[in-house]
Amino acid sequence: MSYVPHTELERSEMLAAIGVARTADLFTDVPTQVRFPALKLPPAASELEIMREMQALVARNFEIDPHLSFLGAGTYHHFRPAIVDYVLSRGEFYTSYTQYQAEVSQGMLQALFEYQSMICRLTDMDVSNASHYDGATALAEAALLALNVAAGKRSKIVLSPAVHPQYRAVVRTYLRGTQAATIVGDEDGAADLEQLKRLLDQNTAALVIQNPNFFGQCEPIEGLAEAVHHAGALLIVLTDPISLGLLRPPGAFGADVVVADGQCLGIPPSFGGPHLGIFAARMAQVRRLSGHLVGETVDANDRRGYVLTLATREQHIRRARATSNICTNSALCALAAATYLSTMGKRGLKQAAELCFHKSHYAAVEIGKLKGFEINPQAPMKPFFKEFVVRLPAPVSEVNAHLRKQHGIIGGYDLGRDDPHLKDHMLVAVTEVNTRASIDRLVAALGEVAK
Amino acid sequence: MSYVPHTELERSEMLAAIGVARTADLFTDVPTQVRFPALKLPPAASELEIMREMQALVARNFEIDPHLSFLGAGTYHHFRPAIVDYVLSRGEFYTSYTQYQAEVSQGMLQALFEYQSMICRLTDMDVSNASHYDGATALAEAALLALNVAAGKRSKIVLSPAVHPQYRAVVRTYLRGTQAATIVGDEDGAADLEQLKRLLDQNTAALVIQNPNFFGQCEPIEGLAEAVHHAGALLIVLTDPISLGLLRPPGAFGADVVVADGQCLGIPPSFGGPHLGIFAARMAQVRRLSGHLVGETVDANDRRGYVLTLATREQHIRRARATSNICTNSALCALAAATYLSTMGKRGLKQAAELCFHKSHYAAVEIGKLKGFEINPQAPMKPFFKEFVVRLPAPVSEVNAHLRKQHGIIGGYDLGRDDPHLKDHMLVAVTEVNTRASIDRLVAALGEVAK
Amino acid sequence: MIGHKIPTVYERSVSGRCGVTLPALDVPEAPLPAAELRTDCGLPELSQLDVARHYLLLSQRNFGVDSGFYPLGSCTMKFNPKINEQIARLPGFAESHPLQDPDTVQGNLALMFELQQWLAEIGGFASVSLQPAAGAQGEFTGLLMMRAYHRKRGDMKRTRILIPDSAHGTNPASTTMAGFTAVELPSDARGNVDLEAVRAACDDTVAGIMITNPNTLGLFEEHIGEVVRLAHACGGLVYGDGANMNALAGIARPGDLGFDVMHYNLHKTFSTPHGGGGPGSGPIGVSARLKEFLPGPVVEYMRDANGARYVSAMPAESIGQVSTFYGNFGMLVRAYAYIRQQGAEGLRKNSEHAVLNANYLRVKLRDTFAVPFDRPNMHEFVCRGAIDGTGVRALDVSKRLLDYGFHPPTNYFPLIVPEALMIEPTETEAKPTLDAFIEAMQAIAKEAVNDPALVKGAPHETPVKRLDEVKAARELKLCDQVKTATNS
Amino acid sequence: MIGHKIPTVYERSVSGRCGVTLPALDVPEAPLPAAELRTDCGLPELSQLDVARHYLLLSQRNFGVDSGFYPLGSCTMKFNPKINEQIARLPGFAESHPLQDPDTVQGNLALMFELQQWLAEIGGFASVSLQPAAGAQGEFTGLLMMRAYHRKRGDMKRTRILIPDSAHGTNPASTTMAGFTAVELPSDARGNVDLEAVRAACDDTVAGIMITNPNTLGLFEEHIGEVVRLAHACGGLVYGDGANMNALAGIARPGDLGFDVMHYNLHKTFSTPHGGGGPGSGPIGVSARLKEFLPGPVVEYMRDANGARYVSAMPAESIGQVSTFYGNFGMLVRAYAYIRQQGAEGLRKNSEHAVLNANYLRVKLRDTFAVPFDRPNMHEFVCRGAIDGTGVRALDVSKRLLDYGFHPPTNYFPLIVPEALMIEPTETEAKPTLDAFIEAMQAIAKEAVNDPALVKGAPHETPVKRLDEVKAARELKLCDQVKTATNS
Ligand SMILES: Cc1ncc(COP(=O)(O)O)c(C=O)c1O
Ligand SMILES: Cc1ncc(COP(=O)(O)O)c(C=O)c1O
Repeated sequence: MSYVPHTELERSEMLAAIGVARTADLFTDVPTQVRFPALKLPPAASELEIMREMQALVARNFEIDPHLSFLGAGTYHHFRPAIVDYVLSRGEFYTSYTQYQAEVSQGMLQALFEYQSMICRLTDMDVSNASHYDGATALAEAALLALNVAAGKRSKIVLSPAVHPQYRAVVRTYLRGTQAATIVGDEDGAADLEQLKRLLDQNTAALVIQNPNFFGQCEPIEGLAEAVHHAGALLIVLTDPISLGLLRPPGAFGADVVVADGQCLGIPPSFGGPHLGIFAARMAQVRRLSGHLVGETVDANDRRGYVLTLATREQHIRRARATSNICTNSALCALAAATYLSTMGKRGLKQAAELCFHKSHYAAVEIGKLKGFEINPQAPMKPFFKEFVVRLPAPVSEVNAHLRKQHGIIGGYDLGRDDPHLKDHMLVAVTEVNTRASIDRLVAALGEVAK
Repeated sequence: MSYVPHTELERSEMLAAIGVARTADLFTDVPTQVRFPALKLPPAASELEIMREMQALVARNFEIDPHLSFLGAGTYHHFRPAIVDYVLSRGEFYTSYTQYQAEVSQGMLQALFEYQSMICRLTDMDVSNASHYDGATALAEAALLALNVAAGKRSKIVLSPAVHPQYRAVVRTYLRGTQAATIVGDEDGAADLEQLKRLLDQNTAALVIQNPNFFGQCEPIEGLAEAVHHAGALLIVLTDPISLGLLRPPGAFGADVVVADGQCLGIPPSFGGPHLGIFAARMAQVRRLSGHLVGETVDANDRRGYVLTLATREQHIRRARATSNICTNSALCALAAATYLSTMGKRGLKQAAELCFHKSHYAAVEIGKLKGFEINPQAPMKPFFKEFVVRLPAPVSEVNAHLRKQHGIIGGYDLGRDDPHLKDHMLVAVTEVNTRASIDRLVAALGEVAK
Repeated sequence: MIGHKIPTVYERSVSGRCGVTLPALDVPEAPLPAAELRTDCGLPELSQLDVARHYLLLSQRNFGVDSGFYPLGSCTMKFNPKINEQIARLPGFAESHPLQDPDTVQGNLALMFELQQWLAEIGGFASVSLQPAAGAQGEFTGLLMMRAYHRKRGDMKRTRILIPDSAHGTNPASTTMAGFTAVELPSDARGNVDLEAVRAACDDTVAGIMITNPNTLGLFEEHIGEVVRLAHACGGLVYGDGANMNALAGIARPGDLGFDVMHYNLHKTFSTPHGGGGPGSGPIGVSARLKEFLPGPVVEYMRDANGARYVSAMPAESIGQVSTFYGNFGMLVRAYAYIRQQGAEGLRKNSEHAVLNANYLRVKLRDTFAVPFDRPNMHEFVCRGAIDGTGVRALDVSKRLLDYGFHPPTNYFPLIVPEALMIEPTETEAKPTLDAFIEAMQAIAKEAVNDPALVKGAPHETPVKRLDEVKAARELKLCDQVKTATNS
Repeated sequence: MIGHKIPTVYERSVSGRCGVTLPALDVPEAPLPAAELRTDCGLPELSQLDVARHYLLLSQRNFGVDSGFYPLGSCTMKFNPKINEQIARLPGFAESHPLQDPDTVQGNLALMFELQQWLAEIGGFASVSLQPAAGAQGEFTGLLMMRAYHRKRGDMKRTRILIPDSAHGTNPASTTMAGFTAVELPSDARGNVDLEAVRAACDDTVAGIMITNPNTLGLFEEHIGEVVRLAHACGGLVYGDGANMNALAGIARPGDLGFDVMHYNLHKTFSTPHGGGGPGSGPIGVSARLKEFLPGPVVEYMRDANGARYVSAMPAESIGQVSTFYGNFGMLVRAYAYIRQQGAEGLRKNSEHAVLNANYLRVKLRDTFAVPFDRPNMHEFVCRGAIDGTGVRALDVSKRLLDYGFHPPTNYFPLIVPEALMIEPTETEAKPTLDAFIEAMQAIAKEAVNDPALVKGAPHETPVKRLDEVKAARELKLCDQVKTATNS
């Protein structure tokens, strides 16, 4: 299906206006030896054919039934109100570019301003950018911000081992270019906050934690910010936005930067992307933020309006000295999150968070009753939110294969993939989409592998 | 999921303004003995639950794969460009009512005006209404129009037996109220146009034919209109809009009214509805048409604009003497058809029609080679468009069960349902969505039941 | 934008352009029947991008419930839940074919069966058919059933249908189509159908009465019991126009009031979108004595040697089909999903709040816009829209509302109230919206006094100003271009 | 409408309102951790209808490709096929979880594998990773790979990256992030990077050169072969900024020109929508010597005792992950569907017509708006937007274009052309649209002479007029309401 609209006649009129005979003649600057390669690609498909082909392709996936999935670990099946996709499907939104012409971009600008506002309230922070690629890159940019604040005087990032392993990997990749920077703290997978605090020193730019952490547990954050600030470092907190419907926001316990992946806010899992990087900070850092910021102002007639602001931080103005190289971000996902948050509202988000809490606890209690299964063996006393660890009486891959093949259930995440000490440990996620019946089915299915 | 937004506070403020204590007090006019019945309905479902439940319900249907379906007989799987649903999903369109306030309805009015224009061109008629419920009701209204034209002087409708049986049934229902009217012609399922012509007389208000007819065949329409007009009657033609990409339009051979079901124009089968009633006529009948008409005009500043016009025909003005009782119509389906027709355009529709033609002929030839199968036994010489009749060596229901259970194929329509003479005859539809591979699969599967 | 006029698809058309690619022909060509061919089907030629832009721009010049408050009386412009749109598009529903073997569409049939049951329960009827495509077709269907009922009993002389003068135009129009004569009944001083007139009209030529309750004034008929009794006493039947069922669902069942037959407008009470005029759906419910006359197919649940399943069936004395196949199934899906989301409590809550909103508007507006029948109303009410002494008429007020971002109420209906504005807020509107509307109405009333030309010249902020309807009807341009010679 | 300002979600918020109902709790309540709770999460409270209207009205104040011509240079605002949106929403793709067992997502992995192959084929590279989320991240990734490559060879002193002064801002910004120093190279009189400057800069501290070809002037680098040779000769690598690949697909392969590494912007060349700023996708292609440094996971096809299947793998010397999971898979689906619909011929046709359209605009506009480097261009060109002697600047012309219903070109970039207007029509625009744009530009040039205030005061027809950017930056209001005490 070609989307080139030109008719023969138009083409020849245009070529005549330009003064060349054929379209091929427009490419004389291209060295002849490489010009017009014969690409080996499948032949063009019509719309009818491509849909049929894609349906065949998608049929090669196991068809996941969200309420029978207990896989989380950073990407979740949460409730997505239909209105979110209704909004996202508006052509004026999704076919637009960044809001360089504010007068015809007030729709997206206001929506992003409101997104920023809701993120600030949810995290209890002063300022939010208009989105980052995803949670992991937002975290990496937060680490860079901390190093930037330290202005070369501090080069150590203390990174909790209870931060999502892929996020830790991305932070490491991002710091590869920052020669002096070192990352410590996560060498020992079992290190707790007390141990991490001991690593804080004059060379520390930031402490990075996740709360609820990768294992779903609430960290004992009392006094943490004070300790970090006392060392002159920043506290960076990676969080779960759904949990903030119920749990104390990082801003309230002194975080300097709060980052999160916003996929849970109305965005489909989509095999891991596109997701949404949430990035919120204190006003003190506003000029060091990466990404777009939308600000309120007035027009020539004193009417309220919105613009991209503080562009002097950004690459297209500041170039080599920009706070970040980010250009394209995840605006449409921010719009999804804004729609989601305004639809759910104060009560809806709280209720969703409560459902996650109670259902995951029900699942944990029931699984814990099975012989050979242990819940949160490493930290049985920590409160948890929607995910918990189960030590299984058999390898995770075997258990998951059984769940899937015999029961159509997608089991939890195999923690042994990242940490050999956690062999036979599974991270189970339970959200508001899992019904009691589906939890009971999981428990019964696990019972079949109980020892 | 309740869509009532009221907060407690608002409710009490409003009740106070009205001067009643509780909402229940608003219903004192309702006799107490019937007030507030306890309805036996399932409890309310949330959005998450309703989607899950509907998915479970839909899973109780056999999942039809359009390219493996050969069932037509009035409802078809044709190609529907994705852009059609994009347009239909615009809230401004689908959440609006009839265009009583033209100044804020120019979008739909212009789209409907363009729909009328495209239907006129496609059928080669002078005027089209803005939609009827479906093809069958459009046909029934056409018959009423013919009786209306005859103004009590003619009461006979000659109805071809080769008109879709359900359409004939609907015409009969609609004429139940028109005391004097009689319907003749379709008593003998095998009656051809020559026989029907012989029924034309001074009491005949209209001859109604379908072309291509219910069996997919082109009727020998040469001289037909002349004969009908000579008898002082109207020629009403039910047609297939897709066929008009390729075949001579009814307007060109003298039809007075052209009706059709527009489902094939970008509308999903949806178990038979909502579909689209197409209704086009000669200018002479414009004041007798049923349904809305959109006309072009100018505004107070002489700018072009569109309005509903000739409303004096309609029930809300003319009441008991209206040309029809129709109020709600099928506007959104007309919008779908307009989007479809403007996307397909002159070339696209022709190509679709050609594909239907060639693929159905390929299927007919291949099936005709099977032992015990005969193609169009009643009319082997008539050209056909996208459907054809096959006499099977076994009962249609058995063959279809075999096709479905062994091959996932939905076979054709069992003509014996309507006409015992056509026992073991199947009406097979082939469109551009059926691939050669799927046709070959059908042929091979039929081969398994060949004698 | 300066280029104000949106060109039509024909004005955008360029010869040789095409918006789609179809699959290449993968079978041998068959010889085309030369005599039957045309060369040009007359469609415009656009690119897909042209089409996308065209309809996007057009849509922005259209006002829907999602654009703003739409208190169009009698039309029940409530929120159309987005989830229902997703559900109706599930391929299992959307791709299903009406002539498939019933065993392969048990999901569809189960849905229809339950919806029949639910509607019967809500309306207090013995049985329901989902066939009719809209309210007016429901009326026509119901009247044909009444006709068949009387005929079946050999009672051939019942040719008249009594209809209050406040009735919607479809009532008399359907009556004529069904072969009856419509007899208009006056309304009384309280906005009810005049009981004496009913009494006087009832005789053995009366096939039945068609009554809308609450009526189009938004008022519950205070003598409904007596009206029904009178109709029945003379051998007639009672038809209920269910367009206003959104005031009664969960509040009272027409069947319990003695109605024999009623249509439901799924596109009003049960939130299926109006689609710019349609499609809708107008199922019909009946009391036991009319059950066998229902149009078919209806869905039945059957249990036999082959197991339990849903089947479609034709009632014994059916008046026949009124449309092809199963009615507007796509709308049934949405209505099913809606009722399932509401439950009994939700339906009652909806009615209560529709009535609450309408009464709130009435008491807040009545000092500015007189309410001729000023008593507690149901889901809507009718006021006078003209502003005395200013020359400003209901139409002007309506047009001025457009400038304030509101869709106007229904104008000049019901006919018994001069300068009528018929206001139906629906239950999905919240108080701040109603308050803003009240403010706008009051502001317009002031403008009418201070600057009547402003109001009479309205709207000022819409893409076009008032349109010349006389010219449209007189010069009749119904088609973009004259028929061309190429077109055959 | 008179009520002009669209209230924010917080202004619409009413305490106690809620837009959703969630399922009731169906398990026993667990004790909540009291110390960890908050009482108010600070979100606004709206009905679902409020939300629908809010975003519908906002959308109508936003301009997309579907609203009109959008010749925003360097951004490739082409038509976004609607079918691709449907495909990406197929539940099998949308609901799939990145941590599922690879055996359960063979469809996804097959798609990624083929897309890797196709992109490699189109760009002339040995291997591709789909990880990067956008072009800028692709750059950063590529630079990290170049760094790793040199280090692997023990070549630690290469700290400099050469970048032409016409480059996009992300190039130097990414360079800094990757730990290099950006060295700016001047352009020559024909709009090429100055060959002498390249020659002079090349030494053993050069890690590589970052080059955009065609460059941001829309010009094919005339000495590209020599530039690549020089970079390679001094031991450096060549990074290609693939943002302009939409001019080259099917025309020339950067790999064939000697490029070592390049990112693709799927949201430009391969039609995935820009979404109001993102998400995009920036896969990276490399020559054989960089293959092992690619970020992972990449998808490989494997055949062993357990049969043939797709697996995800980490290249041996991988720089690591640059984002979680598999990159922006949803965008990969759309790009896959797009390439599959184009085929080799279609891709070439697209490039040809993008270039045809841009040259047509150039020759038609150059007499009115001077083109500093006036030679045959590729997919875009840059002209001077100021109108001499009138005080009208490129920005004013841009703003006035809004009144004509067009989105303006990119302003003031590239930096080397003063008063730059960078115009990229893309191939999906037809001649009538280009002609209308030419007419508008010429009309504005006349207006600038006859009525400069009109142009300098533009836009006049937009929902807001020019906005006070200084106030926005000085008074910094980035959040709707001050933090409230309740908020913890
Ligand atoms: C009172 C009343 N009766 C009947 C109808 C006709 O219903 P429909 O438009 O569904 O045919 C309407 C529609 O507005 C109505 O308001
Ligand atoms: C030439 C050029 N390089 C790089 C980029 C950055 O790409 P992205 O926005 O995908 O990060 C852009 C985007 O506009 C560009 O035009």
